[in-house]
Amino acid sequence: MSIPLVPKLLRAHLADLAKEGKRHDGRGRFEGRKVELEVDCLPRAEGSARVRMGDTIVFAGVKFQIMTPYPDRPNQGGLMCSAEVRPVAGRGWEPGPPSPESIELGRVVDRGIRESGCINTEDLCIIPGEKAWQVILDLFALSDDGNLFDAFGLAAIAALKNATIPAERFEAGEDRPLEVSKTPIMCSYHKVGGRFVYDTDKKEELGGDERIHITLGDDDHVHSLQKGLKGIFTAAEFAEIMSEARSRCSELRDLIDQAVGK
Amino acid sequence: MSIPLVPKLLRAHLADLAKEGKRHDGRGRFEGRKVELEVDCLPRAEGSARVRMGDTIVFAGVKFQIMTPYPDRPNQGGLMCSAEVRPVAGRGWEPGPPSPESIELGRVVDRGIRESGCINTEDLCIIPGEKAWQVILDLFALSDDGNLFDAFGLAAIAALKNATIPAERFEAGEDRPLEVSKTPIMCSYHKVGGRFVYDTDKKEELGGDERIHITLGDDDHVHSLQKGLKGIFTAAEFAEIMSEARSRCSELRDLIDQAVGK
Amino acid sequence: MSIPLVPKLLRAHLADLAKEGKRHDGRGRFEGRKVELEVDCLPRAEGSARVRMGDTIVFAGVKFQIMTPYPDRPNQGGLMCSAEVRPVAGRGWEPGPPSPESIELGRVVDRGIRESGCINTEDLCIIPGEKAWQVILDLFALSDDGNLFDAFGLAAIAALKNATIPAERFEAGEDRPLEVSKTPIMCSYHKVGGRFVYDTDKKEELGGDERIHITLGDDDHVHSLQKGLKGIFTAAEFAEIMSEARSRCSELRDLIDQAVGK
Amino acid sequence: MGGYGDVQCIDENGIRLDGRKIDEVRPMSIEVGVVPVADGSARMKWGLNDVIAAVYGPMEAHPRKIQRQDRAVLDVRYNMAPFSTTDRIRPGFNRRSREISKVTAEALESVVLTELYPRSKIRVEIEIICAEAGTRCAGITAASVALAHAGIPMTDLVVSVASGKVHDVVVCDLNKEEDNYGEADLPMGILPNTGELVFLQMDGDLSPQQFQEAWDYNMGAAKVIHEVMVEALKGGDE
Amino acid sequence: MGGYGDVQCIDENGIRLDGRKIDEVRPMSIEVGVVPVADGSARMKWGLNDVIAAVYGPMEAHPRKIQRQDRAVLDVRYNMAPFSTTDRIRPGFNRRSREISKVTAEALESVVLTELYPRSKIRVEIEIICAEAGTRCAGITAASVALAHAGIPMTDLVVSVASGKVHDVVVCDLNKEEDNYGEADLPMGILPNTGELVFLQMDGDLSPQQFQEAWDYNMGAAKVIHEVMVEALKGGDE
Amino acid sequence: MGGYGDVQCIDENGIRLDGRKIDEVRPMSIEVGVVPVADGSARMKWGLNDVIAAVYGPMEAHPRKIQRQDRAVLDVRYNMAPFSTTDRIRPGFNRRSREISKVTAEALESVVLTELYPRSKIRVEIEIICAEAGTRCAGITAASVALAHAGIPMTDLVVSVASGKVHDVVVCDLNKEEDNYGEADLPMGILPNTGELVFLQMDGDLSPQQFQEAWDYNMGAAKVIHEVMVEALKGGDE
Repeated sequence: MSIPLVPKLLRAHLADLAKEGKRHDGRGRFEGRKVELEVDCLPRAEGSARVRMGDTIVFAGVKFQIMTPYPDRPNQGGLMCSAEVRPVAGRGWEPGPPSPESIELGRVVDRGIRESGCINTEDLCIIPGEKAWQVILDLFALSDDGNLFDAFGLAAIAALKNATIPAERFEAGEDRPLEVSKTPIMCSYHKVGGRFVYDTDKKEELGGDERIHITLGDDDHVHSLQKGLKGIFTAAEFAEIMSEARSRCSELRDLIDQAVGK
Repeated sequence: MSIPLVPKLLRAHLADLAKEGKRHDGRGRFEGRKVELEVDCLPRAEGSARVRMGDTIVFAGVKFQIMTPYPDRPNQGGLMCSAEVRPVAGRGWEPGPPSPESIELGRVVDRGIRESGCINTEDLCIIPGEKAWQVILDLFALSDDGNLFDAFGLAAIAALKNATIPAERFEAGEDRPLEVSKTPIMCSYHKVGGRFVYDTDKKEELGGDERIHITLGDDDHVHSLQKGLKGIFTAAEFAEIMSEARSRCSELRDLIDQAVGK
Repeated sequence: MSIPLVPKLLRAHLADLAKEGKRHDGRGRFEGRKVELEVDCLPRAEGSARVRMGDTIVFAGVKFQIMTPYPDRPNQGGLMCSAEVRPVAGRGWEPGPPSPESIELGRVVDRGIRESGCINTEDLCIIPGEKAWQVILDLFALSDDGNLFDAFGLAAIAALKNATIPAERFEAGEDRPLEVSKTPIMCSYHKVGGRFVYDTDKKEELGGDERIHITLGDDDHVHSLQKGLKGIFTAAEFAEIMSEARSRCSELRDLIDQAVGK
Repeated sequence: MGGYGDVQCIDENGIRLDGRKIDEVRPMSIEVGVVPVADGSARMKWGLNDVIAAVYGPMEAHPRKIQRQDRAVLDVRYNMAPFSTTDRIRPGFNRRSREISKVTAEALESVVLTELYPRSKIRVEIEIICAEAGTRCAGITAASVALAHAGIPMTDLVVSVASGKVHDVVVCDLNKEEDNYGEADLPMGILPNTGELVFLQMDGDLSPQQFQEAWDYNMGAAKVIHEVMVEALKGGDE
Repeated sequence: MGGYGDVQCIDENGIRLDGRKIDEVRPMSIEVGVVPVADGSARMKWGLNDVIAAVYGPMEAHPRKIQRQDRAVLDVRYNMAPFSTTDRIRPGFNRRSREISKVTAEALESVVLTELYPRSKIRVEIEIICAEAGTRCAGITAASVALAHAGIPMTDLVVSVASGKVHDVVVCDLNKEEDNYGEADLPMGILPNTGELVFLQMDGDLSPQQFQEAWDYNMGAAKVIHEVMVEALKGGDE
Repeated sequence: MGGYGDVQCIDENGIRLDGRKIDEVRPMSIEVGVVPVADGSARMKWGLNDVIAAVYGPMEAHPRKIQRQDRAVLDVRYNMAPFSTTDRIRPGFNRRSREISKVTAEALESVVLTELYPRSKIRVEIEIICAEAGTRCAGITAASVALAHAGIPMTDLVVSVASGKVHDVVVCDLNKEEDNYGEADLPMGILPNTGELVFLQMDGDLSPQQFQEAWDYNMGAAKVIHEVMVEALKGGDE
């Protein structure tokens, strides 16, 4: 069951295409699939987004809870990011406790958001030492046709930028928008047929080697990196995709701003 | 292991008997097995009952704990009903986390008791907003020869009616009987050989199709229904067993009253 | 995988040796392997020890936490002993939830320490009813070549005797040594080739029958016993190893005193 | 009327808080093909409920101990997304989800021609993206559309709907307020072509007469819902 | 005498709180056949202890990795029912139960002729319905009767009993108060025909002399208990 | 400089709290053969880090579903001992450990000639006995030495080290205070013979220039660490 033979043929096929500088669906090496981004699409969430990249579809939902600040940070609220890939998302996702793959996915997306400092946790304090907001960001994959990382990353920051703190429901003042001061964006590159390509679909994931996830913030600052899967890469290869990531992140940042109306 | 061939033969045998209007142990379609009911049989429990129906034997035990009332219901205590079917009860019950079968069993019995309103949770308040009684009803199967649902249902209400609130041990006033204002009774019907029969034993369960559990309260009010297992039934079939349930529940209610001395 | 055939041959071989009064590594029946004991070897622990017996190597580390005393014992702190045998320790130790073997190991070592009364829990009280020290003793197996029980027992008491209460870090007064008033010692005997031998290595464990663990305190008082594995023994056999344990425990107690500098 | 404070769920003209008549179902729509990588899928919006069902298979059933020699097994999971309710739900299966998954599987197994696929497994994934009241009914209904969309042979679709009782009045297809303040809930799974049942639960308090009324409302509603299901499958994306 | 407050467990005439002499066991009874669907079963009442043991098998051992080529394995579970103690016990295995299950299995494997049933499994289920003190001993004793009742060949029965020390006095078969206020507990599993041992635990504090006294009390008590076991098997329900 | 209170991590002469220069690694030593029952092992002390790696295998991979027809799988576990940190760590795997185990396995699989051992498994156990900062790097480094010590063929060793940023200054090989008060961390896994990479993570905030500085420090440090590794393997206990 778990020893797919197809990948061998698939790998060979993708390698042949790569020699001619092609991808199996006709895209250029650094060309992404069409991106659809919709916000405010989940009525019970305080902030939400839906991202579609090709046949990959994900949702992000933001909820708020009241927490007691940690004793050593009495003026700070919290941010929690949870990513679940349930079996609905594809044939290969099994039920059961979180797989290493989904743990990595959640943690990499979480770091990109958290390390950018886009949420100022002091801004979430209600009563110092007593009450603060905890922002909970839940990522949900509906259809996985590859590159869940970038889809989650995009949905995450869009949902946060769409979020309203439900202060009235908790009798803690007036509702107000959650302040999100930066726009971290993740771009992922996967080595397929010997060279890195951007925004792989499922076939390319199955027939590829290592992948690298880059999260860039405003002014091209690096906030998070992650190399996943077996594979060796050179400094020159990395420099090339880092340079590509800079321009692509910038495009996607514009898309976000447009969608959230800013 | 898990693909029993016997049931096919067993199904055929039970179907043949059904054609002649018979059951494998000679009982009539709506005739129950002999019921033994004993209360106050577990010295460490605050209320207890033992039910035997044929070779099916179960215990119910009631314990009390002090709880803090939920903020939105400061005047109410709680009722918790837990059913465990451990491997002692039969060859087919495996150790490990609760199976879907035992979860359903526990929840259906719980709903029958809870929805009847037989326990007034406001009656369990000790100090509003601070302390209240939590009633914990534990159901325990010792020997499963079929129809654990009804045996559990009967033991549950009998144990509750037998229970004493151990206020002295918790320094919360004087011991007093738990007030139980109604007597919900469950009757279960299982389709065997093409028609519903009452109180199936293990053989009939193995060779049968869907089952329907009906919990009736005083004045024939319906408190809980559950259809379990694969199978299709008609409105007419349901009407017939509902009518049977009304008279049988009434008989069993008398048995309870007798056993708890009311 | 799990039905080793080697043990049969191994058992026969060990039995042949036993007939001649020999052990496979040339030791005498009640001769232990060379013992190395080092304390204060884990910089982040408040007390620590490393024990090597042949190729069996274990660590013990002591940490302290602040706890709220139990309502019925307002003047007492607590002692918790946890033993984990992780897969690092040998080919046969699998990852996953604790096996019955490792649960038994932890509990037997724990009882030896606890029942000797070497830690006076009243001595751990900081503010009656409010704050007390909880001593946490973690046992860690690095290399298992047999007789983890005795290695753990030795490391445990040595680490406790090496421990300093980190009161300053918790703003609870001045740092002071943990008082350990007794020196319980465990000696384990394993039936190999039909007679009990002391301090078995892995081969003897694989080819042996039941084992008996004896923990003795000062003045030969018995604090803990445990018979493990399948096997029958006589009162005379027990009397012989109990007598051996008395002298061996005494030797090891001297070793401890030497190592902790007392 | 029940003593549930000031909430008045039905006015003197028999009109409910959301403007519906007593025997009327909430507005609904169904779309198929919403999970492109699945073999079949459907999204049902029903009041504020937003429910997605995806079907994978038939595929090899493993581990082998779940295989059946003479038929396929349905591996059904009902799950509420963390953001589907006012108070966030912690991820992970719970007893309620497991029970609903079980009775849903049994309802669907009653109509799927499982004997056509011995030893295999059909996965049915039901995800509640937004919850109002009646999510289990919406899930069963969406799942039977998704099975049809996946081309799995069935004897009939299953239409599921719950009527209940609010302030001692029986009403069709409870909404959230009616569910919160109500006194009984009767979800049923109905075969629209024969009126037979494959799913039945109930909790609360219903007199024999009230029970019959709720039953009849469900039977009537099933016809309306069935039309929406058929329409969605006609206009499918395939 | 020990400093445990005002509780005086033994009076000046050597009579204990429950009226027993120092070397006397609590009243007990054993009944077989109490779990009708099991292959063998026994219920032992011993003081307030109420313990049931049921045996299933020999049966095929699965998963296969637990199989032994040359013998049967004993799959033993010791469990305390939630209502068996003053404070309710939360269901689910715990470390204490697992350890008792392990040593119980090893004690029973020492007498069962497991080599007669290669590759198979014998399940032994021990359920504590009501607990006083000495439940593990009652469990082992009841289990060995249940195995005999199931017709499983054994070299001998196992009789288990615990003596201990209370206020520095060694007494036979501790009851609940003696267990709570006592300073040592020595449970043993004895083969009545040879006086050999298959089970031994101890915790607390016993001088060498006290240890020998407790040992001897257990040996004496084993004879008394053995008679009750034999009687139960004679008068069995079969 | 950053606003992290009074802690001044680097003085005016570019000397760090522990006396190191900006581009200098902490003192380190490696010893092989520290787990006598393993097929290969190494202990690396690096600052206060004390890390042990043990290798078992190649051995049969089971359960069979983890087997690969054409290569061995690396089964890597990274774990912090309960007493390895100032605040005790509760035993049991957690999400952080699982992620580190995954990326460590993937780094090592990039150099081990796994295709020489189809269908088999190589276990790599990394235990953090004492933690300062950079335990994942020490773990990867020690594991590659342990694999070599076990005689597992590899294309190269893997050297892992993390540089980062403290108070807006980029420094090599962060120690504990620098990690606590720092603003970025860039761990890398480098093949010393080619300068290629098999492991890369980063979190925090680095401008493009700072990123390049940290990268270069890691490359430089890798050479120093590599010598210690080679030395340990030469002077091994075999």
